Amino acid sequence: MGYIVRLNALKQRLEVEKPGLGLARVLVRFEDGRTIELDAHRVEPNCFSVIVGTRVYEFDCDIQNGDIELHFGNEPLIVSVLDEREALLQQAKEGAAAQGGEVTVTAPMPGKVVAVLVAKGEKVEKGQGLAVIEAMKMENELKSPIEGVVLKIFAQEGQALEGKAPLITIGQATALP
Amino acid sequence: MGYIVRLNALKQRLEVEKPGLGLARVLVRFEDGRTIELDAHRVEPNCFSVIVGTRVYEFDCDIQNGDIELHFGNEPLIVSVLDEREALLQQAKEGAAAQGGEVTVTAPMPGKVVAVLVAKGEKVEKGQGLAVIEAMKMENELKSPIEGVVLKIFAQEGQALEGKAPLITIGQATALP
Amino acid sequence: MNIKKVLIANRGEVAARIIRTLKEMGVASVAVFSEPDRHSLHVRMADEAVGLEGTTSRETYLDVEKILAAARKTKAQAIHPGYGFLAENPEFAERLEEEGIVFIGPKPEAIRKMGHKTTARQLMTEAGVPVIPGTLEPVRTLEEVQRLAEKTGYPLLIKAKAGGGGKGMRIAEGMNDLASAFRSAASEALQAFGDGDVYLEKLVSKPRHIEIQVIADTFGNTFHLLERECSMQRRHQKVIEETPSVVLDDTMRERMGEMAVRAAKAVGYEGAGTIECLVDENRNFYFLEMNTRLQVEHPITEAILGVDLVRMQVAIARGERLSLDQPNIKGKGHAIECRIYAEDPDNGFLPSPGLIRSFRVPGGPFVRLDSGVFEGAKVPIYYDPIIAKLIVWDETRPLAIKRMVRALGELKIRGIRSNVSFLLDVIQSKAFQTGDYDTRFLDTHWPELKEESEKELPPEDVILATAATVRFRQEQIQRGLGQRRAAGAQASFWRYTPWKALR
Amino acid sequence: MNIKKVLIANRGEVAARIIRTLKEMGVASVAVFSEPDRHSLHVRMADEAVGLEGTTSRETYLDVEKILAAARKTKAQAIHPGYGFLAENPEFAERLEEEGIVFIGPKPEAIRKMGHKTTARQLMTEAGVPVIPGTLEPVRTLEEVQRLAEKTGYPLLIKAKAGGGGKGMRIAEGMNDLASAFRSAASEALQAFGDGDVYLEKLVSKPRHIEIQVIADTFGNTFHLLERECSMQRRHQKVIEETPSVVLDDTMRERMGEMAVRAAKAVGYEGAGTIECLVDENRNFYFLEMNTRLQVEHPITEAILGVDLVRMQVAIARGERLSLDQPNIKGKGHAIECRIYAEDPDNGFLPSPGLIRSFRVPGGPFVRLDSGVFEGAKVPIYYDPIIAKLIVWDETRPLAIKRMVRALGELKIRGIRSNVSFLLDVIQSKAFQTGDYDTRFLDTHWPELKEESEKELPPEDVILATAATVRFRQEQIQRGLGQRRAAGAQASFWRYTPWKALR
Repeated sequence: MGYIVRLNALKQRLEVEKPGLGLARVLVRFEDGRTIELDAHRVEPNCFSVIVGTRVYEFDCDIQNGDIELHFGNEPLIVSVLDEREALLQQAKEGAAAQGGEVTVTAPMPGKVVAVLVAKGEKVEKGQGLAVIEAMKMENELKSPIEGVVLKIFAQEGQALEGKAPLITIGQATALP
Repeated sequence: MGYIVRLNALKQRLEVEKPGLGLARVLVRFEDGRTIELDAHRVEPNCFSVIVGTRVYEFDCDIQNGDIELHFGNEPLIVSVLDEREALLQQAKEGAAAQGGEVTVTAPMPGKVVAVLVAKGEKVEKGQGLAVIEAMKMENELKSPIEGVVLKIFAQEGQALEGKAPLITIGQATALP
Repeated sequence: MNIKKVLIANRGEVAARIIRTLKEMGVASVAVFSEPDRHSLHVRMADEAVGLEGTTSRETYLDVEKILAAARKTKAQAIHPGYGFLAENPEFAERLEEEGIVFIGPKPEAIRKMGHKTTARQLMTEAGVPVIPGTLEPVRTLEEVQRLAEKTGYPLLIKAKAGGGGKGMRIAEGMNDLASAFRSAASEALQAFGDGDVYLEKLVSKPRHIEIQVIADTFGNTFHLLERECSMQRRHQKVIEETPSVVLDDTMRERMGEMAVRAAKAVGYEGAGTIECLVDENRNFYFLEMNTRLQVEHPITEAILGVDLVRMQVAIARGERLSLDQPNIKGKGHAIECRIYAEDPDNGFLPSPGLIRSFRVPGGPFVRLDSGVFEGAKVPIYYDPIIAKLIVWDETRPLAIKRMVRALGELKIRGIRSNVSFLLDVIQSKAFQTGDYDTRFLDTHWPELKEESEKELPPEDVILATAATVRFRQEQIQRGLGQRRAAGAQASFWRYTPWKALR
Repeated sequence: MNIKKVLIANRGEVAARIIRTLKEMGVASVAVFSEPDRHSLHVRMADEAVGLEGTTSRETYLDVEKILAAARKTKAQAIHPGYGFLAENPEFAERLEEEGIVFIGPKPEAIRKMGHKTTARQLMTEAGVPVIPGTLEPVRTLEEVQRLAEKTGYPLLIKAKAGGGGKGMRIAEGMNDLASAFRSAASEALQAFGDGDVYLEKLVSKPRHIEIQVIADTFGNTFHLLERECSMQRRHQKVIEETPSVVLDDTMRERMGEMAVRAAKAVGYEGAGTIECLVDENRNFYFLEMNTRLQVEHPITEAILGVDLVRMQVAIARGERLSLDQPNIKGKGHAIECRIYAEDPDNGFLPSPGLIRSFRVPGGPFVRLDSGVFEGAKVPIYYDPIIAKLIVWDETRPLAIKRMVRALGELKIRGIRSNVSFLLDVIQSKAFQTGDYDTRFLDTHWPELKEESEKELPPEDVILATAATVRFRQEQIQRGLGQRRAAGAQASFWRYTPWKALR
């Protein structure tokens, strides 16, 4: 199988093959023809023990919307792994978003909405406070990542939130109805 | 729901009801009309925390062919829980087995068959060695629980076994073809 | 009194900690729990448990009447308050006295005197205990603050009379920011503790936070159990504690210990308590406040002395006499504690509640994990983010540091974020290694520490190849599952684990 | 020599134990593993790992050439053998010398001398170390056995020259069972060790097994690190160990320690080793054998002395000098170890390999778990049933016993059977509580102990009601799953846990 894999600025096209060396062995071929062989065993439901040569690595992993979050030790590494079709779709989507100039601020953690600091249609500066979320006795102000206008408000004061819940969409004034 | 519940010599018919006191609360009614209320939360995939009154109990549980194995602390408790239909079936089966007088000796643990000590058709005494199983550097001789004749031999020397795998069936000579 | 049943008016790791000792003493334990805490470890570990209707701390663990009702219902003879919540609430201790329930802690009067920061400062001054120059009375108006600030001198600290944990505390560097510092300290204090009173204190230069554990029985025998160095703090929250402190020699240790005993005696203290001190760069020490309860970091004292402080607390509450000999109380080796918080160090230390999908406890010699969670536990959004404490001991400080690095490496917490990687950065920093740090170190140096931190990561090729392999394997399994499902096979509910399919 | 990489020629808990210390010392670790052990903890924890083709011990962990190849491939400078497998194989130690790889243990000559039981008995006799009356030469024919048995007197013990762990050992109560005891001892020895030689020993009455830890550097400095009481055995397998021993006073401790140092010096011992002794009811002690390696029960010595024996082993192998002072080696408090076996005490102690479905590690003060497994691990059928060791320390023996009971109660192992409930019975027995037990206690008293054991179980009503509730809940869920499946919803592979559905 071929995948487009991205880690930070690094982007590579990889082929994963099963050369029949045993259940857990795979051969990964990079764009430039290099290959590495992995002995990758799932040792816990979300944890892989990987041996490359004689080196032992252990990765915990979690898949979230096409991104694979690998934890090495206590360091999280976010890797995007897409197949060709998904990579094309993603490209198209990013292009559209860039044109629209819309950003939706999401809850960085589960918590409670203490205050919504802006109103629909209001102009906001980059870095201006949009809402205050509370969890574990800590209040956190969410700031606008761009200059623009409040297009949508999802959050309500007093509301309990899941992590990554959408709160407020900021965009260009032209997008207002 | 009604269940026939058995723990060692104890046998009771129980009704489990959900009186709408919350997701985890159930009311259990015994044959004699007594009831107890359980606050039973699944706190891990195979583990229930049960509060009765103010007393806290924790049970690990595993379901194996209608038997529920509850572990309280490090004590295993085997409880058979059947619904009416299953209880009837079970009764019928036990009756048949008692008539036939057949017993199948199973592997008490995963391991390897080191030796089969009897041949098909051979007469065996109660307590006579039937086969030797090895696991973790320990050899264990399996003995015949009844007097009878070897009807079937499932085990082969050198064979690797799962726990509870059938090894040898002992029965009455009349059952031989 | 022979206490046979104790209710723990707390939750999380400290409740579990207390239950463990009660079990060893043959004393029955009663847990109380809020609605989101029904699945929590302390409830599972206790002999009995009583639900407290409600969700927030105020509705549950802070509700004196609900806790009292639980104690009466279970006929608990004593209550251990742990730390936080009602642990330093004199009215609660008083109510217990009225109800004939033993409060495992000091008498209400001692809590009241030490809890009232300005009263405490006065009492300590009278007892000859050095305090930081500042006001002895609460100040309430801006004019008063401005007048007194001139006398104390800048930089100065504005601190809430009640409470602690960095809440209601602001620094004023000079006249210009005095007004705003006063206002925000007072309003934060009012919100957090229901009491907006603040007082002024001279800001100590390069301050180290060093505290002395004291213990006193009901016969007036009062001892100190050496010091704990707690200067590694982030926003006034302790992060790593160790004992002994690198800046104390035996003479100073003895002087501070004597001072602590004097301070405890000045309020007729009973039980376990802690005298928190500031030590300046010239090694002058000042009484800061007394925590009239078990301290989060008590295990490092246990580790170097070989004692069980909770057992001592219960023994004192039972009216037993302490048989200690102060000159023979000598620590052995070095102990370090790291506080494990559910927070995201890569994202501004935002709280990180949620489901703990995977939890691995470190093992091996002289490693202790006191945890309030387990694999599959849900960390609720309503309470403190501390989920565990990791404590190591070794023969020397450098060895203990290496052991802590190893143990932190073994500790695995997944599903939520934790501060483990942050702790690894801090403990491997030059400042920690040399012991040259004060309470402001982390707040000023953390960004550069983070920059410097060199985590050993696998080669990028391995990371990319593993990520692709994980996806590849997932697709293989899903294809397999799909086929089986299509074929009408039904996975057994009880036996099914996704990962079994792979083996 | 500055050792920077060590290969561990072992598996399971001891390999994990060694890797932990290597990590703390900044030394890279190399694991080796048989095919069924690819998922094992020691492989996951190591920096590097090399697979050994094959399954059985003989094909893998006992195969000198495969281990050597792994060491060469990874350029390991030293090999730690752990215990068992190649740990006491002088040919292996010799091969390493030839290859220029450091063997972390004594010189081959010392292993050989102590490994050959009759040679050892002779050497010890010459060194003035008391040995049990018996033959100094191996006996090979029944006639010889019969002749020598008359001289030694009954009851007597027939023991394999090689090996240990109760293999190749039989008791002859009198002339009548001498022949069969000889034959089965010899044939078992031949099978287990490839060497059928046995010797005779007088059977000591009410024997206690007490051993002395010794440690020696390469400069001839030899010390003893006090005793371990290991009399609680089942079929010659140690079950619970503790230190100090209740039967030793300081004088006898010193005498046994001196004897142990003399014994070690007699073979030019280097590294950590153990002198095993029998102590009879009149407190006479006899040299039994020397284990020329790290002992399973070494953590209890670490607990009362505050040392890391593996660290000392590596330091000695590096050529460092021990800086100890024998009179100052004093233990503090009391330590107990329980060996956790994968076996079923309710079913004749049958081995119980398989999948560990649930694994909970005890926490709190002075509790240590050295484990070779984890939740989700599969215990293979091919190797020793020891899966973990639980060690506790406390100020006194009665307190340590209570702590062990609490810790065993917290330890949860599900999926396979373990001996935890057996250990709880033994440690709570009157014999253990009073300390009045010898090596035969368990074999003769276990059935009655088991009868007497009163486990606190919930009321039967609660058990029955819980079982019915579990089934009721399962049916509710399956109905729910069925409906969702019918509706075409597909559970996410990654997020799905059966139990989430219930919350």
